[in-house]
Amino acid sequence: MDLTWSAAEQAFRAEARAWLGANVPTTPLPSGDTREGFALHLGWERKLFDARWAVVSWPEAYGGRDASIWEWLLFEEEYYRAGAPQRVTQNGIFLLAPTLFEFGSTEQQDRFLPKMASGEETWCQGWSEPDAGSDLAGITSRAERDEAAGGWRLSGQKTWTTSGAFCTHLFGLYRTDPTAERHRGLTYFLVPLDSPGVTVRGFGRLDGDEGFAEVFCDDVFVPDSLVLGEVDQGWKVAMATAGSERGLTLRSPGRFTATTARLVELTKARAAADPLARQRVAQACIDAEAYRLQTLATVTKLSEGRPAGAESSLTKVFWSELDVSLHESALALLGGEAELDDSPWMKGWQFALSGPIYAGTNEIQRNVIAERVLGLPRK
Amino acid sequence: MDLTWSAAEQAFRAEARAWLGANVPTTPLPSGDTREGFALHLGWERKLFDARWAVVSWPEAYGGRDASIWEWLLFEEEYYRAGAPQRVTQNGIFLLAPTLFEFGSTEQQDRFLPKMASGEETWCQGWSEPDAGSDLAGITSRAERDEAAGGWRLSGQKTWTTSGAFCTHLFGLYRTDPTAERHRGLTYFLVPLDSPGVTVRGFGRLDGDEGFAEVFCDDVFVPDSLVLGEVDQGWKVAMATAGSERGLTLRSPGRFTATTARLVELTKARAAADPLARQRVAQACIDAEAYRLQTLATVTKLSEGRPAGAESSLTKVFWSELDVSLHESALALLGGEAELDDSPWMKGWQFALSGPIYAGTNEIQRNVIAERVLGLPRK
Amino acid sequence: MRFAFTDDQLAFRDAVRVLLEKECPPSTVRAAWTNTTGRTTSAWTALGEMGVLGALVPEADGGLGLSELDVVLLAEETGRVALPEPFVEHVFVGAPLVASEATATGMMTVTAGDPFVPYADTADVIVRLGHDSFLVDPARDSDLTPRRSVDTSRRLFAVERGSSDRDLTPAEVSTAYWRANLGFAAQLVGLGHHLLESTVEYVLERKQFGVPIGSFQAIKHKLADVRIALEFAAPLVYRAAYSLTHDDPDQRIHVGMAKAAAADAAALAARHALQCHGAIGYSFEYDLHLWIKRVWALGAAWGDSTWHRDLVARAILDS
Amino acid sequence: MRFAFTDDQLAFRDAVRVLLEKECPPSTVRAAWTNTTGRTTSAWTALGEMGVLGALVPEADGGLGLSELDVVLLAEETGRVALPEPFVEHVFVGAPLVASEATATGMMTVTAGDPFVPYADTADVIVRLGHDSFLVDPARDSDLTPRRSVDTSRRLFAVERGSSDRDLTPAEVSTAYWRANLGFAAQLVGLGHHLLESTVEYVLERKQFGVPIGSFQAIKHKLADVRIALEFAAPLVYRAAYSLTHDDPDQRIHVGMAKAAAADAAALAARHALQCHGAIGYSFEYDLHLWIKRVWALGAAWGDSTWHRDLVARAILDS
Repeated sequence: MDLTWSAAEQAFRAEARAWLGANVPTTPLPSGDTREGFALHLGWERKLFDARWAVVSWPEAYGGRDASIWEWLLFEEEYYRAGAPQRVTQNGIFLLAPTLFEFGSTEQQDRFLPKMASGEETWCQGWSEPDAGSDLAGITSRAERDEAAGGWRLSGQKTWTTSGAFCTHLFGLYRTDPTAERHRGLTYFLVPLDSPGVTVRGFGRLDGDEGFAEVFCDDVFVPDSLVLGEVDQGWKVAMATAGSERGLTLRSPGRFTATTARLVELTKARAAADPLARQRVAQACIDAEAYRLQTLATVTKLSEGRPAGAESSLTKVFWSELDVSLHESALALLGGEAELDDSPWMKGWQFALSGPIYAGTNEIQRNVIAERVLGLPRK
Repeated sequence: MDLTWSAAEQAFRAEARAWLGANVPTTPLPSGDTREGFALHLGWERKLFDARWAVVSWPEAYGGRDASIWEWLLFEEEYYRAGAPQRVTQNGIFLLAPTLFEFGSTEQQDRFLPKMASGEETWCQGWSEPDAGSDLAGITSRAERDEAAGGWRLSGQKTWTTSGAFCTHLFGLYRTDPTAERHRGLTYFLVPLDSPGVTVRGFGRLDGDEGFAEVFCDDVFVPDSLVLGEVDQGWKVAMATAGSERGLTLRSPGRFTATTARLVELTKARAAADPLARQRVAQACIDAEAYRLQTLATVTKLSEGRPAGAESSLTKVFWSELDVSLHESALALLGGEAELDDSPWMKGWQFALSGPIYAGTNEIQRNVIAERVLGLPRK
Repeated sequence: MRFAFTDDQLAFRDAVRVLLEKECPPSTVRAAWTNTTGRTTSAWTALGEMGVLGALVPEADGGLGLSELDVVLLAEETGRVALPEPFVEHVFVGAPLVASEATATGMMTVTAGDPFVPYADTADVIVRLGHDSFLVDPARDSDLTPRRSVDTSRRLFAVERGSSDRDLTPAEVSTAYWRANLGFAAQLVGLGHHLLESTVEYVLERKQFGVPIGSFQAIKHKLADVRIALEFAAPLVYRAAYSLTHDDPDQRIHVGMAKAAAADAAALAARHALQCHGAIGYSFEYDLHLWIKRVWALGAAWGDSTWHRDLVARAILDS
Repeated sequence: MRFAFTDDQLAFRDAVRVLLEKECPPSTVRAAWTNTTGRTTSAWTALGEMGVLGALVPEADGGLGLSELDVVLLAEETGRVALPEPFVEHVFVGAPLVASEATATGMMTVTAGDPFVPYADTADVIVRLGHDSFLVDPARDSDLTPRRSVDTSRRLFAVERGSSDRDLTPAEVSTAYWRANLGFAAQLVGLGHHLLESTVEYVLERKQFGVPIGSFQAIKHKLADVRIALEFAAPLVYRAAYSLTHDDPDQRIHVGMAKAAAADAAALAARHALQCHGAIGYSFEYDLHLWIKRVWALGAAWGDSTWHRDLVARAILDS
């Protein structure tokens, strides 16, 4: 066991910290879940990209630094520590990209990754449908074969699509084999949202920002070149994304370490002597540290080529409920001012409440833990 | 709404308090879940009976005072307040008696109730079997018809029978129609444990006391006169008992009010200035008061002939988890001394932990609340 | 001993329920998020005509001269429909404090708050409670700084004291506190019941994996816990109303118990309601959040559960 | 950066696991409840022969001269089998404190405790920690008052100070505290894992309503929560071992975090294990309670979670 960073890693961290210190906007950008805010965030993304901080772990060819997973962790820690803007490109970079690297053709990678990294093209996820939430296998959106045109014609409605109203592209699952049941017969498509037949309607999330969208496809043509992975194998491909969404890449410990640090400051300012608040903040630090350490253990396994284990469900439940309790503790400190909408804590609290719901509800995750990790019977 | 007691009720309370003050053993009796302790407790029960405090709500003919349900509540409050011994007769008085009053013949009532009240005959409950715990309908103990002898021959094993090793009689469910399934074809029997063919083996509960027993019946003859209610209707009869076990009669608020008062004293003595302990004890008082008030509301309904509602499941979950948390709070105050076995709190903690398990686990109760109170689908 | 309401009290509750179902459907609550006042106009007028707004005002001053016990169920009903009005502020605090024909009928609206005062811009009289409790001189133009609540229908304002404002007496202040917290506790119980009922409806109709999600034990047990919390919070609220009505020496303890239990039960209802609804409940267009955010606001206003438990602890341990 | 144990450390852990599976089956734990010493004899001897009892004793004094990082997994294993011995007291505290050939081999047993000292009657050397921390003069006959633990195998004693006893230095005291709490934290993780595994086994075989009860979501989610708690407690324990080994300036915080998280996780495991077992687990004849009661005892010994969180809070907020 060695919990020290190498000279190279420390240098990498120092470089990241210096750059972020010099470039992170001093006044926070407006919410990236509004049209104006999204645009402003893209400006920041471009800045990150030009300095090659947008996708540090990617190959240089695609705008990255070939950074190790350790360096990626360090960068994330510094990113949140610096209070840098939310990544409006994250659905592409963190959810789609890993899948593209694993299942995409070289053409697809060359075509999409650079513009994803620069923010020139932005991606949203088209999975949920009005009747397919926790039960994704209930997807009814379909793609019909157009042999003549060499592609597929998509129809159906996706919904609760994060940032859907502001993105240029959607990656989603459509049923290519109407006779197949449940998880079979689905195909993973990359869909330009300016394709004829696509209608996007943004709508508000809990906090009122237009963070959600419905994406309607009405006989939308998508060429074979935009099928990711094999036809009818979409579920397998999608699960790889789900893995990275629930797992390491989307929720780096830096986020919770930073929130915990803000909670510590709030406690010092408001209730440094209140034993109840002291217990809560201590528990917050314990949990955030536990999450960081558990990630280090996972990264150690991965970097040594050992399997990370079926633990992404454990992780997802833990970070999402930690995030909720961090904000709950902060609001408790604010007392009668807690209800004020202009505090970052109330905004963060509402966002935190989505954690136990999206990327597979925590009820589903606990089933998965019981069944796949503990070996309890499915039914 | 009138939360005052009538002069008559106050007089009743005063009389109870005076008698208990004068007669409750000054040094606590040994655990009633040991053979010696059980015997000593029967002495106390006899004393209660002679003063007609054993079964206040019963008819005078059976040793009671025809007390109203309000007066019964007052007596219970005073009983716990005085720190009087646990009632080793409670399985008979609180579980079987209500069923006898509802389903028993006059002969059965005359035969069993007076001796139950005096403690001359003591009763244990024969429901659970090795493979029938939460799922009572899985009962396999059977009773075969003996037309010639005018009765039934019982065989099978009951287990986790509270006080089984010390009681003279068992009330239990046996399958009289082997062809019937699940809840059908069961009959409610009253079984003298000195009947030929009965073997009783006591065994320890969590705290090591011999509070449990296995009761084996091997071709035990029971005459028709000892069938309670109709043959094959045992389930309906038993559910009435379950109702009273989960509902009002077994868990009068006095018990939790008294435990809460002890917790308040412990807090004053050990941590009067610790805000954490203060929050805990305040919550304890809130919960105990809520339980008392909810009982008053239920008793008001009952005394006005209105249905109490399907709330016995709500009540069972609440009091059992309140009891656990009251003891948890006390043990937290004891810190490094919490593990000592000679403290009443450690003993009480272990007993409290049985609350969420017996009389229908709290998981089953929550199902019942969801299905019968909220109307959610069974499957 | 009788722990139940009278038929008259229940009949009054039913009448107000009928009125509110008509005058305050979800569309009205939603409208209050975007209109100029954050209020309903018609529901307030109707409540005034029924006499509800002057329920606690002495008959001599043109009110109904009723007791806390008579109005606690009405507050619960206003919570059930998430009425966007200064109901508790006016009926429980302001109107009895500034008792007059006008306040009794609702011709004049009195609002009150700590730390912020809701609807101070549209009220006729403003009462500010806190470290410094005062009644704003209606003659002066009150200088108000708007603050935005997560429940946008609650138009909050910071109120600066003016030289001509009058101090509230200690008696006025404590009456205001205990009555306000009683009213909010009752509204929280009502809000909790609505959240539970609408979630039960939803999980019965929403199907996943081929069955209603209400058939999953994880959903069942969450909603059972909410039902239990409400079952045992309500009696504390009714008891607090009885204690205030009969000037019970322990009335503060009883109100503290009621507010703490009601706030916790409603918070649990809000949390589980959102989780059981999933992404649909998380959508702004869906009405659920209107109730959830009201719960967040009222749970912390005039003292959160920790504050009230602390109050209870002082009474139990330090006496 | 590498957050994992070395192959040597894992091999040592495996060797001890094999030893304990042989020397400390449940029957041995149960026997310790009723025998004269509360201990195992053979397991202790075997651990001595393997050198484990002197693992932290310097090589110069005949020990293995290993670090906390080398032995933390061994403590976890002793927790897994609920070893009824003063393992942490001797290996983590006593033997390094009274370093000698005899203590390193286990010929002499050193015990330690706060507020009570387990196995003081059968130990050769007694260390008492607390307000007054001292090492009992082995020459005098220590006057011991037996106290009964809910875990009957833990023979506890109140130890009175004698005139010839020697004070522990502040450094000795703090080393003892942090090492002891590290050891108990590791044992609690091991106890928790055993409780989880045996409960999983049980709910797979126990059938009610025609199916294994492990197929009910209420059971699944309880056990999933236990798995999560253990998953995130363990890394804190290993990190604390690393910090003690490398004399990290924050080592006390890290030990406090470890003990608090491990005690809470094990308590959750005990609670859910009992509930999922139902009446069977509640039976004294069934082995489950042997583990449950050990969790209760160790969770509170040498400072409970609240005490340790308080320690963490002081470091975070008051520095």
